[in-house]
Amino acid sequence: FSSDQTLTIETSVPFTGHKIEPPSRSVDTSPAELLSFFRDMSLMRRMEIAADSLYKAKLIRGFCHLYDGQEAAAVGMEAAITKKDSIITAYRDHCTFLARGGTLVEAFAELMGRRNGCSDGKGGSMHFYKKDARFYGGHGIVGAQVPLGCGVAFAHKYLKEGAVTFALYGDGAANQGQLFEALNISALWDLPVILICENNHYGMGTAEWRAAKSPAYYKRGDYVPGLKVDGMDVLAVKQACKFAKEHALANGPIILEMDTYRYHGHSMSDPGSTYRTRDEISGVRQERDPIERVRKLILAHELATASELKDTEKEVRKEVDDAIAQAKESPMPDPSELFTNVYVKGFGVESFGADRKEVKAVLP
Amino acid sequence: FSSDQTLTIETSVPFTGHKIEPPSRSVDTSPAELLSFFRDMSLMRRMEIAADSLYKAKLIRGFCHLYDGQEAAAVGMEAAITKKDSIITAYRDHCTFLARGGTLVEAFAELMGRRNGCSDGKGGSMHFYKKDARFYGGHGIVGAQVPLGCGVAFAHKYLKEGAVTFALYGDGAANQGQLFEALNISALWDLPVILICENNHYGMGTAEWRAAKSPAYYKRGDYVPGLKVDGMDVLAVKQACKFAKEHALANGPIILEMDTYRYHGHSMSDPGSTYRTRDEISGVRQERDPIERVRKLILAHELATASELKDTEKEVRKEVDDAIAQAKESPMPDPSELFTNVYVKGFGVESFGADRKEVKAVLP
Amino acid sequence: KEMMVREALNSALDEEMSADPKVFLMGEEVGEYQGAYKITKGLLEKYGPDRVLDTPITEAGFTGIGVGAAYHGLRPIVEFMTFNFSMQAIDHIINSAAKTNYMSAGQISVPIVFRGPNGAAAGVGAQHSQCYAAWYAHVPGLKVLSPYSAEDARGLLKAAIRDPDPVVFLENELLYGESFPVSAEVLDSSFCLPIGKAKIEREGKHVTITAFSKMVGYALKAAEILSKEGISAEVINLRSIRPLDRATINASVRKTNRLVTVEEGFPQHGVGAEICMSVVEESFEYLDAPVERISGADVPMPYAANLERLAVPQVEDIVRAAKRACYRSVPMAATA
Amino acid sequence: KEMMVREALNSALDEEMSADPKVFLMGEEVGEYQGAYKITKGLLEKYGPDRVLDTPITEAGFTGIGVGAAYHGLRPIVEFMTFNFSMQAIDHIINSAAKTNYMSAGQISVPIVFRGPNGAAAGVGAQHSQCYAAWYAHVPGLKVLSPYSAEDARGLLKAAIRDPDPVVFLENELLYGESFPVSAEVLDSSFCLPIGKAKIEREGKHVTITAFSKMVGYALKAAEILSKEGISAEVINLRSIRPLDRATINASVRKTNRLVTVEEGFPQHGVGAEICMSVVEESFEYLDAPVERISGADVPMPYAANLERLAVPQVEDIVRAAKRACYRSVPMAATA
Ligand SMILES: Cc1ncc(C[n+]2csc(CCOP(=O)(O)OP(=O)(O)O)c2C)c(N)n1
Ligand SMILES: Cc1ncc(C[n+]2csc(CCOP(=O)(O)OP(=O)(O)O)c2C)c(N)n1
Ligand SMILES: [Mg+2]
Ligand SMILES: [Mg+2]
Repeated sequence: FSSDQTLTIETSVPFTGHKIEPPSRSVDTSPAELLSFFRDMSLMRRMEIAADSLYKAKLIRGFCHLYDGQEAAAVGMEAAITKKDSIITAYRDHCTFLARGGTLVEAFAELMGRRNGCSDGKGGSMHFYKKDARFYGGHGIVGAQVPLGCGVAFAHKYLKEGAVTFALYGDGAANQGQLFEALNISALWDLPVILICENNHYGMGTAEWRAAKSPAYYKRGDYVPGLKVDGMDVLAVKQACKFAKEHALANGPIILEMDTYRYHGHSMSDPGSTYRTRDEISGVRQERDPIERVRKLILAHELATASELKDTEKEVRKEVDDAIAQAKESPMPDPSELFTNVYVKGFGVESFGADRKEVKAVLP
Repeated sequence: FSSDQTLTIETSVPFTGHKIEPPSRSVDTSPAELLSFFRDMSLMRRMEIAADSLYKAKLIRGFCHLYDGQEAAAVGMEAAITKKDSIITAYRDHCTFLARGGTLVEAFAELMGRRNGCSDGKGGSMHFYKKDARFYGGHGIVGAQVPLGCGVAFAHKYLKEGAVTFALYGDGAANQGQLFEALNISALWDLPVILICENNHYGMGTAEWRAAKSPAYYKRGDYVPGLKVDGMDVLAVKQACKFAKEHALANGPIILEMDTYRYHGHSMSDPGSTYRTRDEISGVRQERDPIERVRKLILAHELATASELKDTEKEVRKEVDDAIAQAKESPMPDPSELFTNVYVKGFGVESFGADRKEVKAVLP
Repeated sequence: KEMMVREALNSALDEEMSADPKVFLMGEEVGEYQGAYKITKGLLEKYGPDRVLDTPITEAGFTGIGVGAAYHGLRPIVEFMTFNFSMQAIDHIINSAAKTNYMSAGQISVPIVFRGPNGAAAGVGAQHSQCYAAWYAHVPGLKVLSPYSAEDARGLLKAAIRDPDPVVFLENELLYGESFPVSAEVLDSSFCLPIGKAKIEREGKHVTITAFSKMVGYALKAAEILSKEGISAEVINLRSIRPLDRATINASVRKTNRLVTVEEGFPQHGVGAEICMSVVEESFEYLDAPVERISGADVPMPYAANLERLAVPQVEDIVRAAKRACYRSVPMAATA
Repeated sequence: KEMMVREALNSALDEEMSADPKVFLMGEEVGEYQGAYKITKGLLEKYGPDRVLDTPITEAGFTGIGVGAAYHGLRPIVEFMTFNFSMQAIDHIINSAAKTNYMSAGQISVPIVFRGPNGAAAGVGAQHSQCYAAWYAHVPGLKVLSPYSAEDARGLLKAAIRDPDPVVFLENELLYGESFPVSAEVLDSSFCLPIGKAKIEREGKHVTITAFSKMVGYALKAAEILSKEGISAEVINLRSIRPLDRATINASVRKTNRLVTVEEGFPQHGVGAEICMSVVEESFEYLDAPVERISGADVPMPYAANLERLAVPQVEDIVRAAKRACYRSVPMAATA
């Protein structure tokens, strides 16, 4: 086969539309794309598993929210858009950073608070950014990234860039009032923004139905159209994001609800097993895993052999291990970094450390 | 006729329901009730006109938001409920206070910042309360009274009082995120709360459609039922509030949108004529005025003569004038009141005035 | 030539919008209504609805949108109808605006101005009278400016709009209608004031009085009265609450050896406390008398006119405190 | 007997809920999940879902509901998963809770407790590490408590729940797992501490050190080190930030003539500044040295472990400052 031949594949389940005609279930892809999906998602999966180990080894501190299980959302979205489009998400941000072109070393170094981290070690797990690829974080306050994303979309429109913004949030965040405020304004102003609710069915330990009277998140825009998408099917995600981008450029906001699942607990302190059954988790792993779905497609279409895919997984593993080794080599930030980036323009005023008579600095 | 004979009257327009079967247009009333509606609304109207004059005479300071035009909402709601039920509203609160049994003297004295005011002169126009009639204000922050009202409803339910809370807000407030947050929680917890959107079609100088992508406020609860009501028809308001109370006790929250109109500007600094036409205002006055509607009903059913109604209006005028005279007699609060009510329990600590070495007080 | 503060603000907005197409204005009633206090008058007509945006009454939503637009390089000016309503959006001011440049190690800067009337107006009651100077200036990452005169208003607002960092710009409703003399330099469209620098409004020898916003006028009146009694007061208009101009304050106190701080906000953890601490830290040995603090009373703002007057500093409070600092006061009054 | 702070808080909640049926608890994950930090463990099981309510992640909504419930006479305890998220609801804490008793001239009181971990934890970055003590204690109408030990935690939380006014109760995540000795009296269900009173944790003669929350432990460690060098430090655990126990602080400074203030929050308009001002106002003539302020660095909280350590006070900072106050320090280090 030729790697760029067109393959047309049906999505697992049909899209469900709210105030909009859903796109077709037939998605165009190619062998190359499917293989890259497999590789990218495997890399993400491996990165998150490695982060888990590093956390347990106390090399990562504080909060650490892992994305394994949800990889199809980040990868499918990226496949539908360009680096002119912007993305903003919450604290579960490692894989989005990778999808936008960030490196493993930058990711691990940030997680370990090292100088080579994507935020020079100053941001931490929840605060990854990649400005050159228009990735605006990495935001720690539940729901707050949604108005911010609408604001980025405002700027795209103001500057006539023909680009859209994807603002991602969880099922727990979906009840936040500022989301409804931002949506109303975005609808009034026709902002090219796509709200993506990554519905992994739990906000920390709270099942969706305990937090939302109406957990049909794709309908929660009320007067704003929405689409329900199988978020474990990377092709469905790609199709939906493409559709949504076109819609948003022409008509303003739209909501995509991605039905997905996080395998890990909410963060490292949550075993993730008190509020859901082990059967539920293993059921999803067996029946809906986004990587396994692509593996099956690749094998079914004979685009690679099982052992070639295993090789890919081995490569990915090594890549991650190498990146960790490299990140570990990165030094801690210089102590003087305490006082940099407080302001872009510090006017030469003094700033103070804990004991101001011992530690102070003139802000540049 | 007997003053308590039952009269059945059709509402001006049918109710429109959202996710609920609307109540009947036939409203039961009585001659006594209609006459009291006429009197109560006339009194309110007169009070507000007088407040306008007092403001212009500089006897009232700061913000002053008048309710004339919207009287049917306060009066119709009161007719449907009891003093066991609670009410909370925004800053346009004078008439609600009156409807709950507050006196004109308390109202005017508060407006003038006098000791006999309903808040001892300390609250001002926006902060009227009547705890014994479960009137919880008088709130100055747009939209914030809605969660507060849901909280009062929570307490009703917690205490098993079988009472409901009416939380009133404007069309401008209807876009506030905290309203959607509170509604979701109220729906999850089946709180006996009725959200009343008094849609007077403008939030300050902003027409509803400029502030809301969907100005169908009775539908804005999405998954919560709603009812659109002619808020200029006191009988429709009464019918809707009765219906809503029953619904809320049995099933939790419901939204009523009252289509109404404010004759005055937003507050005293707003002439109220730059963002709407004089024709629009006079059209409403001629065709939909809530007092005139009742006057016509009374005359049509020959429950009183035109001149009897004129007499009522004269009485009301005198009542208002007398109350103003009395309120003017009320002294300013004692300076020591500066330091009272900061806390219920002040622990005998010192509190300070502007020059703490000159003015301080021990908090009781 | 005289200029009203309202006009000074309006002209600053106008000039900076005309100078930089990335500057835009958003807020409640800023457009068609011309601003609740008419600060934005004429701007919609001049710059059109793409650059002057009326928002719904949803502060969290529109402030978040403003901050997001700044992330992508625009220069939003967000008007709060009053700063009391900024509490609805304060998470975006603190967590989304103030901290992002730091968290991203300089990748995402946030050139935005949050402006509107702050503090006590007249007769508007407890919920509409709070001063947010101390709160916002507590937070690194923000710059906090508070103008007094027309010169301040023009120079500081233009500086704020041009600044690459988030600036909280605290105006005062009661000053909007006040006129001040302005020089030709101030009227020039290139005029700009430095952020972080206080202004000595009146030089003096015996006591330093610090103030900001409306209280500068009161401090100047107090200085006038004091001068008649032979006390020469130096009045410092802080202009910038963060960065605080510690150098100017300390230099003045080293000269006068006495300090009275004046603010309309609540006292505890207020601007006066910080100024006192700054002077104790740097010039303790120069202080000849306890620092005197004049502030808003430690109570929510009452409505009644007589109580309201008691709740905010009056000129005579400043005079009395200055005399105390100079050991010229009558004995302390008895406790109430 | 020893008790963990977590247990102290849990038992205080338990006892007050059992004593007063009007007390109920609400917040994110307080019920089925047993609390994000397990402070509310077992309470859902014991008191049922009518009195222990899991809320959606909508702070403005549920805080408003809590305050409204207090208007009608209930005694809500609102947990913020951390106080950083209280900014989403801060308008309700300030405008709906703190000011209502005053605005209504005493008609509507607001007996509510807002509680949760405040300030810096470990490695959680800029958005999750802010200390809100100075902000909340700025505002009249609120009471603000901050416990250090298990005794504090029990006694102050019980006092807060019984209090008829809105109380902001600032815990510290890093103390939850710490154990403290407790007396039989402290374990008694009638135990309660007075609001507005500081505790002298350690008596001393040469220098007063004020601190609250986690910093009390650091101050005690510093005092231990200082004692080896012949400096006798008096350590005051503030317990109540508002009302601030000016009397205890001033009495101590009048004895030691020297003061070091310690806090983890940002310095400007912080707790240290207010304490300095209070002492300058009341005991200026007793001060033999400039007040020394130890505080969080004036920067957003960085993630990297080495920078984070630099951003919050360490024991050695307190020791150094105390020595400076006692004129026993090495010369000042050069400016970075
Ligand atoms: C405003 C706010 N409240 C609470 C938190 C604490 N918190 C962090 S993540 C989270 C759960 C969010 O769940 P969801 O939106 O479903 O996203 P997911 O973690 O499932 O990706 C909570 C409660 C927060 N960070 N911000
Ligand atoms: C949070 C907040 N933002 C802004 C304001 C200023 N403000 C007071 S009333 C008002 C308009 C409200 O309109 P609406 O809700 O329609 O009520 P109406 O005045 O028509 O009764 C505005 C913007 C406020 N008080 N609170
Ligand atoms: Mg989730
Ligand atoms: Mg309206």
